[in-house]
Amino acid sequence: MRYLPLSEQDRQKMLTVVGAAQIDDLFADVPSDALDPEIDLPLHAGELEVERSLGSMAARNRTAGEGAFFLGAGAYKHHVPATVDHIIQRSEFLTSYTPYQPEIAQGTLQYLFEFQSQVAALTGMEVANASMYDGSTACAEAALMARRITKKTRVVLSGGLHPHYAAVTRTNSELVGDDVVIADPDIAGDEDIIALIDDETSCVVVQNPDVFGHIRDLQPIADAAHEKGALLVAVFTEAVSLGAIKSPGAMGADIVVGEGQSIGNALNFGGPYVGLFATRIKYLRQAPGRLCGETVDADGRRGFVLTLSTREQHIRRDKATSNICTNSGLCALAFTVHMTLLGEVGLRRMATLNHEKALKTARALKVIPGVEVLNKTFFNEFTIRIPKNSQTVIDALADEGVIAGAPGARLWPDHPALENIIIVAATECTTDADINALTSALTEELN
Amino acid sequence: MRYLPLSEQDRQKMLTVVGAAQIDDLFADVPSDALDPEIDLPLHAGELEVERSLGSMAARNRTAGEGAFFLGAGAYKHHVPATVDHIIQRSEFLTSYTPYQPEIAQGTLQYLFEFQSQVAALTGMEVANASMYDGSTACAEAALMARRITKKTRVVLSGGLHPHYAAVTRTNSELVGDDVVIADPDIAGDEDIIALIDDETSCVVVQNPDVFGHIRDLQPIADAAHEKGALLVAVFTEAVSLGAIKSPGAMGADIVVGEGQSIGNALNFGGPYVGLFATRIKYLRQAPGRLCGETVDADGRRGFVLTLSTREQHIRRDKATSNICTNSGLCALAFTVHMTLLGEVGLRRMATLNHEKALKTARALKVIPGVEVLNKTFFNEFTIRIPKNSQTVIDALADEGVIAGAPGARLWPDHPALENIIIVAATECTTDADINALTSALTEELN
Amino acid sequence: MAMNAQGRPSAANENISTPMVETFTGNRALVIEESLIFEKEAFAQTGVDLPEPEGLEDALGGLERAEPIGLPGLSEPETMRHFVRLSQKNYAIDMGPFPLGSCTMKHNPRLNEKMARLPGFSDVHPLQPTSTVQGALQVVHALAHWLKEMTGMPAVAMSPKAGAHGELCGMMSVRAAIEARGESETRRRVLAPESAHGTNPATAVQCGFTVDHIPADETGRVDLAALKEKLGPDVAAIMVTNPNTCGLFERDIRAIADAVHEAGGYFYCDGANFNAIACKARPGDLGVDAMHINLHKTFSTPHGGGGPGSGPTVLSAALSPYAPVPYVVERDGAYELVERLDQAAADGTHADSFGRMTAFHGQMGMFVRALSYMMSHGRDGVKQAAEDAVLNANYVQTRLRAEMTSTFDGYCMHEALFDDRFLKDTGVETIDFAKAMIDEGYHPMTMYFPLVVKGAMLIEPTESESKEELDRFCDALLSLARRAKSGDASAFKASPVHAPRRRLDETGAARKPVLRWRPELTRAAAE
Amino acid sequence: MAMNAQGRPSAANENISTPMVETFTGNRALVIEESLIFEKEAFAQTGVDLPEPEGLEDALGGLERAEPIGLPGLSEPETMRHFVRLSQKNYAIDMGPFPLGSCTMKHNPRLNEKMARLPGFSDVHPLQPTSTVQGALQVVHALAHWLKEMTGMPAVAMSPKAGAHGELCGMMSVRAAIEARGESETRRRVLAPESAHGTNPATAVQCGFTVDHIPADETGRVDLAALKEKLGPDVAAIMVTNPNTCGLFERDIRAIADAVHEAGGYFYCDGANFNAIACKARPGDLGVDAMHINLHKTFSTPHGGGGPGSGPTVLSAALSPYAPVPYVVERDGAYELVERLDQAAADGTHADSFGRMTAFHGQMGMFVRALSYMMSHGRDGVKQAAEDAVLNANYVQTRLRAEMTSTFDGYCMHEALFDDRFLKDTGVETIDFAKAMIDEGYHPMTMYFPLVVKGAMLIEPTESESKEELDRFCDALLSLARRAKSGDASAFKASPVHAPRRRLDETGAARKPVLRWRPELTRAAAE
Ligand SMILES: Cc1ncc(COP(=O)(O)O)c(C=O)c1O
Ligand SMILES: Cc1ncc(COP(=O)(O)O)c(C=O)c1O
Repeated sequence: MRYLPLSEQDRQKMLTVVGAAQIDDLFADVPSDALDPEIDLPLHAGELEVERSLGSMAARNRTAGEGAFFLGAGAYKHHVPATVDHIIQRSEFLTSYTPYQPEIAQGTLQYLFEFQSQVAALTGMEVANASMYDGSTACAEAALMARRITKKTRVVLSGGLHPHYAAVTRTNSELVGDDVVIADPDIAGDEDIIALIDDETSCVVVQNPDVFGHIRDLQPIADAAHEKGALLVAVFTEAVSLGAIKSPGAMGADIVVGEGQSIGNALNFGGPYVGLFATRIKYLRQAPGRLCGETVDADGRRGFVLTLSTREQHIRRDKATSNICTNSGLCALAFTVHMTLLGEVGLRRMATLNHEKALKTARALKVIPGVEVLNKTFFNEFTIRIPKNSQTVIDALADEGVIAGAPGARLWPDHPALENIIIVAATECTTDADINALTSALTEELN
Repeated sequence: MRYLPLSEQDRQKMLTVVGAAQIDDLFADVPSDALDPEIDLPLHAGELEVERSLGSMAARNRTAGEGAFFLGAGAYKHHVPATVDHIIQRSEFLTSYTPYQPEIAQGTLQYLFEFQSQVAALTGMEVANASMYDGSTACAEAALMARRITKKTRVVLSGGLHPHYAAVTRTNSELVGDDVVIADPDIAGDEDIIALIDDETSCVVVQNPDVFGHIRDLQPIADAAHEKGALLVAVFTEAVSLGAIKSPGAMGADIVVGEGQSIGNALNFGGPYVGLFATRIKYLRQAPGRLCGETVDADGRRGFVLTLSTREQHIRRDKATSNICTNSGLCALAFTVHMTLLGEVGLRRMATLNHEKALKTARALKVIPGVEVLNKTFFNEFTIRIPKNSQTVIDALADEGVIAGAPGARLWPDHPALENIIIVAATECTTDADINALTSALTEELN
Repeated sequence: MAMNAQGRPSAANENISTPMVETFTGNRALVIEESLIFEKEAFAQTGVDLPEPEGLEDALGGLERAEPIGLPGLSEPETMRHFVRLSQKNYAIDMGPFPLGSCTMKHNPRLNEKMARLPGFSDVHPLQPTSTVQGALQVVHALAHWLKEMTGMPAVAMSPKAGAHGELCGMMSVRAAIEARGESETRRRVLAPESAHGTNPATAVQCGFTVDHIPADETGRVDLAALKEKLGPDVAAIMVTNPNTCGLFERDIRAIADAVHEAGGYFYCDGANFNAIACKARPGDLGVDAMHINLHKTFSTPHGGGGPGSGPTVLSAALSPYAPVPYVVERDGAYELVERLDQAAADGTHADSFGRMTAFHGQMGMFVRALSYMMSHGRDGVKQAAEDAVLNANYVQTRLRAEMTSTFDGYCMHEALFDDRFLKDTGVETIDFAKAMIDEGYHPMTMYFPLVVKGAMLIEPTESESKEELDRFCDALLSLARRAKSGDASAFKASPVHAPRRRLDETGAARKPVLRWRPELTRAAAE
Repeated sequence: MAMNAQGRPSAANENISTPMVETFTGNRALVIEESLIFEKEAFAQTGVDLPEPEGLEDALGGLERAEPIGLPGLSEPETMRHFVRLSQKNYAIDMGPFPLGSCTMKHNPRLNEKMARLPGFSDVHPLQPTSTVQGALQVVHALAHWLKEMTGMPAVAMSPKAGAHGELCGMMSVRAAIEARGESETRRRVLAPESAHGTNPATAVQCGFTVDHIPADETGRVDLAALKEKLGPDVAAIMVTNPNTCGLFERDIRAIADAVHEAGGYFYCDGANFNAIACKARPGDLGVDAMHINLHKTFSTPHGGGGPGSGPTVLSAALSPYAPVPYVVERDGAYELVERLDQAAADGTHADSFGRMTAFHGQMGMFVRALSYMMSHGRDGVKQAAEDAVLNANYVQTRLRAEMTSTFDGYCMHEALFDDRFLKDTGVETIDFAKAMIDEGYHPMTMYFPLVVKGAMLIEPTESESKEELDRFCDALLSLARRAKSGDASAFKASPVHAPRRRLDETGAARKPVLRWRPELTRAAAE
């Protein structure tokens, strides 16, 4: 077997050295009737065979790059420079472990330090950690962190928070006995979340732009929350938006979490992605996840190490701020490389292009009879209402080769009111031809 | 522009340092009327745009992996392990120069030493060089080398030598005044090349398996050549065949040249490929191309260097054995990595699989009415005769999605006798389904 | 006080100057110093070419980002060089043994990377209509099948993002099951050995449980009698790693399972060490109720310098009703994605799902890699790999016992546990020994874990090491052990000297944390 | 006597022992020693899994290979490690400046690699029916168009495999043209400056010509008057590099061209240095008859440790009839491949083709990369690149003149030429200075070339270097120059000390050549 270096002779020699007659002597502690069970799975196969069967599965999927594609709602189709994928495949990054031996892990540690610095700058916060699994789990961790800080047990979630994020946060917070309030989705973008904040509230969680695409001013919410001794957790699912929209830090957020997939990472059918987590220094010791810090070596040269690990499970065990161990290191590298290529100049331009593509798409859609664009404000994603069930229409358009967006019927199964909405996203990859394909297919479908 | 690090400020600062008012001061020696001409070409474009236009060109080609494919005749569709392509893309290999500074080029030098060792073993020769452009130019260099060694000026080429190889060899040998004799192609495989060798003959060039697939015993030819003071140049276009067939070295060849593409390298529409060149130690100093040799460093540790460069153009200039400078380094690396994975065990099995696929294909074809298989012996390639013009049939089958082989009409435009033959190749990538597709399409076409 | 990753202080106070020849640049030939991207004065550059915007009127509602962000941009060549230089300061599996006990650093096949990058997998959105992603769902379903077959468990939750997330999934299922039994108020205690990985207690607490310890016997295994003592109506579950973190198989595993079940609790098995028994023994045959599988350990997906991972969690019949959404079901050749609780309830397989653990459907990119590995190895290869992993560990254990003190007698499973008794009175500590290994060209083993063993050194070679490589490795460690005993402690204290950096001041790093490039400068530079 | 690549002896006799701390393994942390694949006793292993053969009766005619071959096989993890370890002993552009004059080591964009690996390009056979490879032919045609536009030449031969092969193509065309004029017996002499690259005279001889020298003037350029003296009815062509190998533009290029044409000869221009003038000036406007273009220099295809390259050769109207087959023509949207001389004759564009230079159609893989680069840069980017390359070279020249002696006054083009006068009486030679650069983290410049300059150091930074990088580079060289003058010769003689190897004994290597792993052992091991 190509992955196994030991030859039969090697095995025999080694068994002799360890003083075993046969390999199963080493498995003597396993209940004998449980040893070597019949397993109904195929035998080994060569590369060519594996490539053929996985290739045929891959061929059964419609790719985002294949044609008109307007699906976002938490994951976005962006162009990732070839340099990014090349660098993350370097053996020294790809096949190394968590940088626990800093003398021979400065490569990983320095990019984590750069990643933390980029995320802090992007979110307008003071510090960021070395990544979480994804935006949704980062959101859940933020609520738990707010609980530890405020010692309060009521979590208020905006109705504009991505329903998956809301579900994950609820699952986790209820486990520790919090009560979780989720505001009704307000597709018009006039949600009054402030009204839900009370003295028991540990945090209010608001996404911006919200899942419907509306851009929100977080400052009033932050002020209201702080007044009640609650924290504002700001969430984003489209990192590119931060190149165009005022940072959550500048609008008073205490914890900022979001999905970093848009920068450097492919769609990957939902994962792996990279959770961004930033906060204020005063809350640092309650933050989950790894942190990389600057220091010096025995010769006084600058270097980097994982630090403040007394917050973490491997040191603090049942007192840890989170159980997270493995995070999204390599996705964070992809983020850092892409962001390094972009820089502020490139990010801002990319954001502008995304916004303009969305403006054009909205403009083209709103003239279609029966289609209503619900947003006054948006970045690269907005919501339309149609006279039919959104899932039905989405499926019909998919058969025409057009992926029109995210159907409300799928994201909010228990909100009939949202049955007929579609969340439409555009990015720098969207072409005029794509927009035409969408509009004509939708027009077709609606009359 | 993403590839250019200098900013406008940098340029200004630097112009000041060099004492120039503007950039064109540095181009003062260029005739002013010739400076900055109007050039009718597009402006720069982003990655996304370039990917789209090159992607659309790529989409216009039918790939070998896409379906039934039986084309060989000098280039072969084999499976290359993913490890190979990963390694040759490592920055340290991909973006380094010819290893002229051995202290910081041991990586390149050691694999070249391993490559030379592998090629020598594979061909059954004493020494091999660090690669040539491809098999055809290696063949031409071999004839020139034979001329230098024998001081004779008549080159005899077998009719079973790939017509491109023959053409390239003739072009080069005639330039230095040799007369070049090309035997008539003998599709039955009974060529009597020995009759053409005379006292003026510097070398006789024989391909094995020959272009029609026939396997030849080179020993009698070697003996006859040596008797007349000529050298035997043995040629192969399918390196995998050496895993099954007696080595040219064992059959008396003096110089062995061949195409190494089959091991580690993709089809690439004809290039880059890697020319293999091996010979006997006594002829070494007449050999073209780079040689890597073992030595020690100042601490006595083993290391490798380019050596015997007194044969080469950069030292010997107009007395050099060849003008070759850049060779096929990275393709040689691909060859070495793939061969390292295969090893003798894997190469022999791969060869057996290739042979068996060809046996099955031949067996399936010969029962088709009108089809005649011309080979008594073959490795993974053989020749059939059909009652129609081969090019016409090949084109017709291509429209059916079947690439049936190499048409005699294309390879030997001036040999009407070969108009109706097709050279059919099979490899480990050939499936039973492919064979069925070929036979049914051909049956169809022929009645 | 700051701790290093294995819970031991590491201050760089031994200021022994290096004997290195100094250079003007600070570079040492191929070891090239590299500044931070923020220090390159490149706040006005970019390494991407994007088309000119058209200048349309925006719809940002007056909330556009006016203030500078402070993100440096580098041209493509500079970017490439920056990260290549950084990478060259790392050690990696592709360079040599990475014998971190409990981490299973095995070979990462590049075929997996190639497959995961097929556009059909990488360029697919999780919310596409299921009719357009049948192949993707097929991968999830196929991998689930392999995992269930190998573990002999009836169900598997695919969405957990890593091992710890899988633990969360398993313990959430336990919590849900207990709630369904109406015992959520009473069953609050979870038992775990002190040797357990930190994620176990952390996970239990995150699920609202309290943690109590299971004592170990002198053979390094769970003390069955003592465990029974601890069991009671308030015990929700036990969390036991098997093979355990001492590299030993829990002989009494079935008795343990029976005892827990008798007491009305569940058996969570930490599957991080599954590599030792994959296709050799099935947790399903041993009484396990839930177990996470680290695809990034047992099934060869790369660790990537800390992630991403993937932690599918197999569940027993008792827990499977509570599995999270979403999950994939196959109905006559077509694959469906069950995302809604009402669907799940109707569908029946996971009728009382505890809900959602993450957005979307899990680590698809890792699923493809793991499936590619499993198909390549097959059941025979996976079994052979387990045997080779155990053989390699025992070979190393046997050879190193010549100079080093191994904590327990007899055979080990996939990892060999040593302690620092052989360093007694040498002045050399476990950490010094480990750092000296770095100069010899090796990544250290896991140190100071499990916590129950003083100066622990946990060595897991995995099946990816050749005998030749293991012999070189053992020779090096034996030489170091002899040197330590010969009283050359200062050399150990000074090590490493050949690495890109010598020992780093972790204590100082934690005392005054500097966690990002100086923001004031960022802002200044950006303005 | 053995020479190093730049024509200077390099024996490792200065046996100054390294001050390095010794290790048991010989490794130095991340610098890991690696044996030859042949030394791993792996003649019975393989790293590929192939299906079982069926055991059919063979058709090899009794010539099967019975004797052992002697090829070692390694498992995939061992193979990966072997080559990764080797790679880490190399310097590369992606690590830092690679200032080899005349080699144009510029950034190699990864987009090019990605495009070249599209199956539509990489998995296509050269002999497929042209109807199935229209996109591939389109690439060849499009690249040819870019090259003709940029050079202002009417024709281009695409098949040459590298620069030297392109020279061959150009000089073969010259030879064919002369034959067509019936002067092949009389016109046998080719003129080239002594500063020419070795491939120029070697090529001329390979085309059956003799070589005679063109004298240079004191400004480092062709001495026009002296050239005219040398011209005559026996002169077939001149071969002049422009910008020349001293990094200077041949001011009199048009006068040179006119003189040669008057004498009935042709002007071959070596285009290796085209990067300095691409989109700034066109050879077609300067009287050139033939010029090769190294795509692996000017157009960013990687050097790959020595190749592969690609050397398309542009031809004037006078030479284009003799261009080699095959070539691509477009007829109303469809691309055709002209492979046959009779087709060419009929087709007219290359009516008297001298024939074929290589199997198939040239370096397609390099064509895709070069086209990807050109499309990315566009005419504006290519021009800016030329300007930046020249600016960078002049910046380095100006800064280094502070301590080093540059051979000619005034501005240079894309490369700056220095000599060893500044090292006079220091005991330090050019090669010692270069080796000291290695310890500082830099690849040396081209040494001892061009041959006309004593102790030449030819520095070509290319446009890929940032000012920051150039400043560090200059600071390092200036420091070294000062150290050399301060009389610290022994340090230079001992260098490099930080590289994977110290100076190697090239003389010994050539005296007793060992060019492969010991065959007797191979055979023994294999048996
Ligand atoms: C025994 C054990 N359990 C759990 C984990 C946590 O797994 P992960 O890091 O994938 O979250 C690990 C990994 O370090 C481990 O070794
Ligand atoms: C001036 C000059 N001419 C010709 C060549 C030969 O080009 P190649 O190495 O591509 O054959 C080179 C490359 O070294 C060169 O520098």
